[in-house]
Amino acid sequence: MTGTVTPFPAPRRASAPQTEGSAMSPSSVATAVEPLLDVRGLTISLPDGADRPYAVENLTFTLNPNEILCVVGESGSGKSMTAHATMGLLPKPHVKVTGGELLFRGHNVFTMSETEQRALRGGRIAMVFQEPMTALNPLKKVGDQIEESLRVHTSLDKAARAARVVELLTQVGLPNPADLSKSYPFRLSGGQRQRVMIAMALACEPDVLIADEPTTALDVTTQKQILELIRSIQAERHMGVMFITHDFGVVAEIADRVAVMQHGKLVEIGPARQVLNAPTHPYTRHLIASVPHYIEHRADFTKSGDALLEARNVNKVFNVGGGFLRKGRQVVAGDDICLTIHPGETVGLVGESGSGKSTLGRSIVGLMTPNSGQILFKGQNLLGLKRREFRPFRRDIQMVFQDPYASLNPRHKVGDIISQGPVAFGEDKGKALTRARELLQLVGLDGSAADRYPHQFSGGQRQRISIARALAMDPTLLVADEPVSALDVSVQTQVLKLLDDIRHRLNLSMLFITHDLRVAAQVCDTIAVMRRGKIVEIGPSRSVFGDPQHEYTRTLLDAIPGKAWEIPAELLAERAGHSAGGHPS
Amino acid sequence: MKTSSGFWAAYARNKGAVFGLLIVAVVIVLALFSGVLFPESPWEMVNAPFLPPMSDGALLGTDTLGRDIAAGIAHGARMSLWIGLVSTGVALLIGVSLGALAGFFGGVVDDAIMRFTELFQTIPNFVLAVVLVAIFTPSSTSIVAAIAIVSWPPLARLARGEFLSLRSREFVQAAITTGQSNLTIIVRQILPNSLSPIIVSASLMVATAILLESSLSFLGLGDPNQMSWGYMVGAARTVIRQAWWMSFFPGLAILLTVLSLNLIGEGLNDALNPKLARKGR
Amino acid sequence: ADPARGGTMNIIVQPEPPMLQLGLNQQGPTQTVAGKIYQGLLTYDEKLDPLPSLAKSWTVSDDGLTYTFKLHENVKWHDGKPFTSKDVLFSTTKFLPEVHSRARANFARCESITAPDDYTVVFKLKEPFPAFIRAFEVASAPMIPAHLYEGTDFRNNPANATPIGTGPFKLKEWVKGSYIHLVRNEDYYKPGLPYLDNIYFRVIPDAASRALALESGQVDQSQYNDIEPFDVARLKEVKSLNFTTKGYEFVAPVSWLEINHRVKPLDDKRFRKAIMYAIDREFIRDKIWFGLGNVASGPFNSSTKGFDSSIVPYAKNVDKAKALLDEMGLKPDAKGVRATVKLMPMPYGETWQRLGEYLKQSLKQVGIAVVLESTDVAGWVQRVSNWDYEITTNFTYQYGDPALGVSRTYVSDNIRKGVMFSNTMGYSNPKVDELFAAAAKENDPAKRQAMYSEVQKVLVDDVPVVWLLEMQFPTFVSKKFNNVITTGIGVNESYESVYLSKP
Amino acid sequence: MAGLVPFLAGRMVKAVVILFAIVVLNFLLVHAAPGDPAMVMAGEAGAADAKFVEQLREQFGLNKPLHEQLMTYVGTVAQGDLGFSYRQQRPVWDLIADRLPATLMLTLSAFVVALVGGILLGTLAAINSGKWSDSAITVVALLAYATPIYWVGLMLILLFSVSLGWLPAFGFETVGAGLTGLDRLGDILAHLVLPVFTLGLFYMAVYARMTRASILEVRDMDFVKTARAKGLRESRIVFGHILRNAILPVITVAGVQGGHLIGGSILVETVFAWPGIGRLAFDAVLQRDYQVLLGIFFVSSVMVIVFNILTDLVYTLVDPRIEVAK
Ligand SMILES: Nc1ncnc2c1ncn2[C@@H]1O[C@H](COP(=O)(O)OP(=O)(O)OP(=O)(O)O)[C@@H](O)[C@H]1O
Ligand SMILES: Nc1ncnc2c1ncn2[C@@H]1O[C@H](COP(=O)(O)OP(=O)(O)OP(=O)(O)O)[C@@H](O)[C@H]1O
Ligand SMILES: [Mg+2]
Ligand SMILES: [Mg+2]
Ligand code: NI
Repeated sequence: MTGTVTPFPAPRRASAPQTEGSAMSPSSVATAVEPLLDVRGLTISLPDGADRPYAVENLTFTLNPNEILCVVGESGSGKSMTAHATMGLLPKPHVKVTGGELLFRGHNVFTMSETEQRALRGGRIAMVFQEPMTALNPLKKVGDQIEESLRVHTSLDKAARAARVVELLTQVGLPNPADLSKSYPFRLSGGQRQRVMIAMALACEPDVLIADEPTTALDVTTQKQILELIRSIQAERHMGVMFITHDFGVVAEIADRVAVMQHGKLVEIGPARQVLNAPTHPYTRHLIASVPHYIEHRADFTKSGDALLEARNVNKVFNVGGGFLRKGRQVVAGDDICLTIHPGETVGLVGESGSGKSTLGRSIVGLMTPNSGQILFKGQNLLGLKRREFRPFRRDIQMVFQDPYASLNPRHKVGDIISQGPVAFGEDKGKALTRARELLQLVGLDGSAADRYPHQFSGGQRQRISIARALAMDPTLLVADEPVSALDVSVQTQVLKLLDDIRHRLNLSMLFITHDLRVAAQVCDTIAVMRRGKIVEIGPSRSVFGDPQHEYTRTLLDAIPGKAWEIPAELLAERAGHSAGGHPS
Repeated sequence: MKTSSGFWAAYARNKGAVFGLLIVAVVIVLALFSGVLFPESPWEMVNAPFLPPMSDGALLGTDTLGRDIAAGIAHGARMSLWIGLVSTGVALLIGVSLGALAGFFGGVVDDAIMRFTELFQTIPNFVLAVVLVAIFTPSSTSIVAAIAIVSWPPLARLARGEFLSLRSREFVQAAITTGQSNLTIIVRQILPNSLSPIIVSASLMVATAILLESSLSFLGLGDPNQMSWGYMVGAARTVIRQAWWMSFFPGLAILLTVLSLNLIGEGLNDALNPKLARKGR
Repeated sequence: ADPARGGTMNIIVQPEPPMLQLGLNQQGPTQTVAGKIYQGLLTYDEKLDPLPSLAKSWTVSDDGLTYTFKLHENVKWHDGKPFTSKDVLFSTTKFLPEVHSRARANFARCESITAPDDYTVVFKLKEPFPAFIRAFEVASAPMIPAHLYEGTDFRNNPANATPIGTGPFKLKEWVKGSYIHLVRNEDYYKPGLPYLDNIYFRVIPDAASRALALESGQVDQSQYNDIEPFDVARLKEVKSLNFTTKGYEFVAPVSWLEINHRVKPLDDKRFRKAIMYAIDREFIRDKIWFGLGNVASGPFNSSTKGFDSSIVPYAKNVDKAKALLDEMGLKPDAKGVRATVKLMPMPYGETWQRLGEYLKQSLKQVGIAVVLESTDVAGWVQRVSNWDYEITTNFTYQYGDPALGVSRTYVSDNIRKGVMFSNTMGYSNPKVDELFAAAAKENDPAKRQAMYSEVQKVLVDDVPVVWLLEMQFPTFVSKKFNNVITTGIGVNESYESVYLSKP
Repeated sequence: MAGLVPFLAGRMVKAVVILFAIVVLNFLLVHAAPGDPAMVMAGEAGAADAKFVEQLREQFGLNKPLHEQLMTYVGTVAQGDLGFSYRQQRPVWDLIADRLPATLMLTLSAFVVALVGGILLGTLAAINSGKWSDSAITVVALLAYATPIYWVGLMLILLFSVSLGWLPAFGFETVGAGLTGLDRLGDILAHLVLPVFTLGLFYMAVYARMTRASILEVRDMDFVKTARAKGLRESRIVFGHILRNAILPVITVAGVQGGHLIGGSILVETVFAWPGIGRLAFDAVLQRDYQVLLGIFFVSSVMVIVFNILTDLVYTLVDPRIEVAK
């Protein structure tokens, strides 16, 4: 519809000053270079009963050719809604664009006919979604799904389309593209699926690529590859990329310009260097201050006394997919694992998805039985204990779970949730409730929270409740399985602080499981790196991060996005002053 | 969890469900006050046989023996509701207990229970119901038992599914790590959370049970001492050409009640499952 | 119109007969179908006097002991073999005594059965038994081909599946669950007969469906209980159909409330009388059977030999009933209940169910509470025959003669546990036993009548069962067909002379 | 499908185990009832003496101890023989085989009609969700779902056979019409219309509602968003992406119900005098014809199992994620 693709041959970095200037005065852009997308006063209204009237309010920004615009902001700030509005994908009929215009190369998309919009969609503007696992039709071969795009937007014949599919798959770096195009999505890993999504988006050589948190669901190493892929393709084709993320590391890695959103409003936009290093808006400053810092400078832990917990040669193998008359596949989740935790020590267990971190954690709290090995708690082997025999140890070993939404029974009051454990051990109900209120205060909530239900709390508050529940048992060892992965960065920081604080106060030992090395660096005395069920490296944090011995550890560290960027020192200072629960909004 | 006012708001958004609730309320009132509205036994031959509706003293007409159809419908409401509710209750008891055990314990227990369930699902259930009632001679007890026996397997599967998925939910694991007993976990932690879909299917099952009872009566396998709608249609179907009203009104009563229960089921589904509630309908 | 050959008749058959070997099975539907295939030596007119069938003539000696039958000489079985006295001997001495309980009892009265020649058979009785002449109808004593059954296991003989008789129609095809197709027997011994080419018996399980099928002309005839009583009035109005209740004189059923005398207070005849007075049998006839039947005055159907027309039937009288109960000392309690009894209606269709519901309401009026029990056929037979019941409804066929079909219900030597249609009430009155026994062997008609009259009076006073109706069955036949119901056997006849009017 | 043979073998073993359990269960259940076939035959014969009943019992093998009867029965069933109905004087298998085609014709036609009609209507309702056509379909489906099946049958007979005279009301074909070839087929089809519609209506309602709900669920899924983002036409999105995914739960339920249609056809067969297995079963119950009843149970259980296996196979065709075997 809008004519041919206009290439902008200028190299990527070279265009930076130009856009930098344009960000200061948007109106001057039009004269210098026509923006691909020009969003003016976009307002999207939400249906009655939603948490706020507008998903996005009076949003104005541009996306130029040959640049990566990163949109950041916490969950619910309206990032996805903006992207969906651009694609004409808002959930009809209750979420509607009620104001503003969106110009694609000068044509208002909102006033176009449905046919024109369709030609734009997937043809000129393409999109990659966050969840690679669900974004592909599970019942169609991936090649066919890519081909479908070509069929709609090009006049290529069948053979040409097939060739193009293979070409695209090759371009996104997938092995065996010809075979792979005949595979169903379920056979591909998350990273591979995301590559397929990108191939699909690139099929018709779009001018604009919108990527909505395309790497959030992936491992760091995979994330690194995908980021590199997007950046190289963008450079090659001089596309305009709108990249949505909440990870400032990613922003530092790839952004040319950054837009910061909060509660549906654009609070700050500007060149990456400026926003990252000299943010002006308080919210941006707050966000950046919350970013977990790569290496925290903490004192080395000195071990004292006997090990509190010792795992010896623990092995665990899962049989997956087996059934009647059938042998399944075997997955090794624990391979000769040895690990010790001393009183007062926090051991971090890091590694990529599926490496067996949770398996080990769950074995320690007795939710899972390893095939062999020993888990000694104060010298007593917990493995092989019957349910009844294990019970006394429940008081000593407690767990904090990953998902603050799933780990609290939605039908019970917070007070009950916290006191149920002690009551099960024979404590008087009234006493347990009193103690629950004290604990709630300890974790920074009001005692009255005990009479409310979990759904009345935010994610961060719920995670505090989870922690209070664990503490109610007066444990000596806390196993925390990704306790902050589901939380926004600013909340994440608060919870981590709380954990750190409590552990010092109560002299708790902790096994801290995470896949985020930056988080691990922040709280752990000792780091154990896991890969495919094996601990490949274990040692004091400082040495593991500063002088990694194992090849895999190095790969992991290398994959952390935005390492080159240092959080401005003034913001780090500001962060130290944050009180738990405080929030500038 | 939703607060109760939120529940009602969500429920009331579905107009059909409100309509259903209204009809069922009428039926319940009819059942409760049948003795007051029609003090005579519904079996009493109070009038000339074959009186069409609106004739003197017989609002909805009389049947082949001169019994009042309106009285029959009022008294029949009691039986139909009773059969529907009790058999659903029994089916719930069997189904949810078995499903809960299977889903919670998994492994061998699950396998054994599910094979047992499969066994019952493999026998065509209406045939089984007919045979059971015939064998144990028709009475309200045998009818309730037969309906319950053929209805529990889907509930068991449903409960098992819920328990299976809830069992690995983190709040259940948290309960395990805080040392709560299996029984507490099943009853206090998992059951309340699995209730929504179970309530929805139970409300639908009441409807199915009423239909099933009427079908058994149609085949002459009803309780001879209890007036029920199913019996009335079954007894009158043979004279449908001479006296349409004899099977029409009780048939309508069944239809409306079953329909309403289905509407209620949908309303509950919308209200208890907020994800669906938001969807356009 | 003159009879002419040709035509197809469609007749309802319900339920589907289990088999068509009439010797082995005498259910109603079996009789109706197999009555066209098999034949007996005699048949009976509406007065129940004998008519020739396979026997062309017969004589009875004056002492009533010797019965001599002459057979038709040119009769052939459907497989072409000739029918002779050998077959009669085989049937009456071997086959039927082995498998047919009624025939067994009848022929057990014979001292000898002989065949002087191929076409003569002589029955010699041990003592006089005037009812014997009524034991030769096709279902009571069907003639079975000796050449197929002699020396075999009768019940498992493969020939049972392909019945071979002498009748005017042969089995062509039986599609189970659907229809039975009979075709004309071209070699029938009466030249030119039968007229019809085909008879289809159609299985239609649902009562409403049967009525519609009759109405729409899909079938031409219904009999017995095929049409529910409430449909009768409507079908009577249908122009294309003839209606009759004739043709059931031989079976002549009387229905009653069967009462278990072993249960208190049912053993008291005042209680049984109270029940008699509590019910309105006219209402039962008019509103439940829709006018089909007559109020039964006593144990004998009015078409059965020996019936005494002077007996006055009981009439509804609630006061008398209450008085009788008072006399027994059964006083009403707070709810007005004097006694509670269990009633198990006969599981033979809805009408009986309605009757049960009516009785429950009627007896309530005099203070007898009734709990209805329901069963299926199997359970009912088991419970009644094992005396495990209080009150049930029942009816029996009288087979034309009190000695064949009436006395069995009341005589005390027929109190036999586990046997259906025996004296399951446990009623025992030596006087009744004596009168029935003497009458059965009395050759003098006048003396016999006197004894039967007396026994009727005794029984009516004792009320061993509460008689309800002399039942009538409606027969609907399409007006296109003639000569259909001609004898006391009615629809079970051979239909050799039924013919189709030319349109 | 290289894994097909081991898959089928596995399913067979499982089926045999279940069938064995069913045979035993049914046998015990049926024998728990009061009365036996000899009694019924005696009752229906209108007269019976003890010898008659004894003879029948002996002939039926009813005089043996129960466990012996069970052993004998299981033994014969294992040999593929469903026993002999003394009541009807024919092998049970013959009786069932006579009726099976009529029932299969009825139930399978009803099944196909219900499935195709239901999916179409459900799809129509879902893509028009919120509009009047959606409401109309939903209301009709609900009504069909809530109306007793025999009532529908009677009303249809009243309307189409009695009042309008368009279609025959009873039976499988016009008896004695001597039709052959295409005429006979047409005749049977005419007889088939009303019962198939009656039986199919209920299930059609079930599938329509399921399809609608399933589509509404699926259409909010991520991959549908992907398809939209590709700029596909709405029709292609519905048929190429949504429907295929939405149909999976319908297939599951349909597979279960398909096997159970035999049971559901009892009522329809009664109303329409359809000479099928459902009616045979009901008669057999009343007559305590154990052998026939057990045979029918057996056959219908086999049907259910076959349907389940078929469903699984269809499922693997539609859903590549499910692998028949490793
Ligand atoms: N389908 C919907 N119906 C109603 N409200 C919605 C819907 N989807 C999102 N919202 C609301 O719109 C607002 C913006 O949501 P949006 O998905 O754009 O956030 P986001 O910035 O992408 O967050 P995240 O980082 O969690 O993806 C939120 O308040 C959210 O609750
Ligand atoms: N209950 C189970 N049954 C079968 N396989 C399992 C089970 N639990 C875990 N696994 C498998 O064991 C391996 C290790 O799983 P685990 O949950 O310990 O990984 P993880 O390191 O915690 O990963 P993540 O970061 O994704 O949580 C994975 O391949 C997983 O699929
Ligand atoms: Mg988002
Ligand atoms: Mg994990
Ligand atoms: Ni803050």
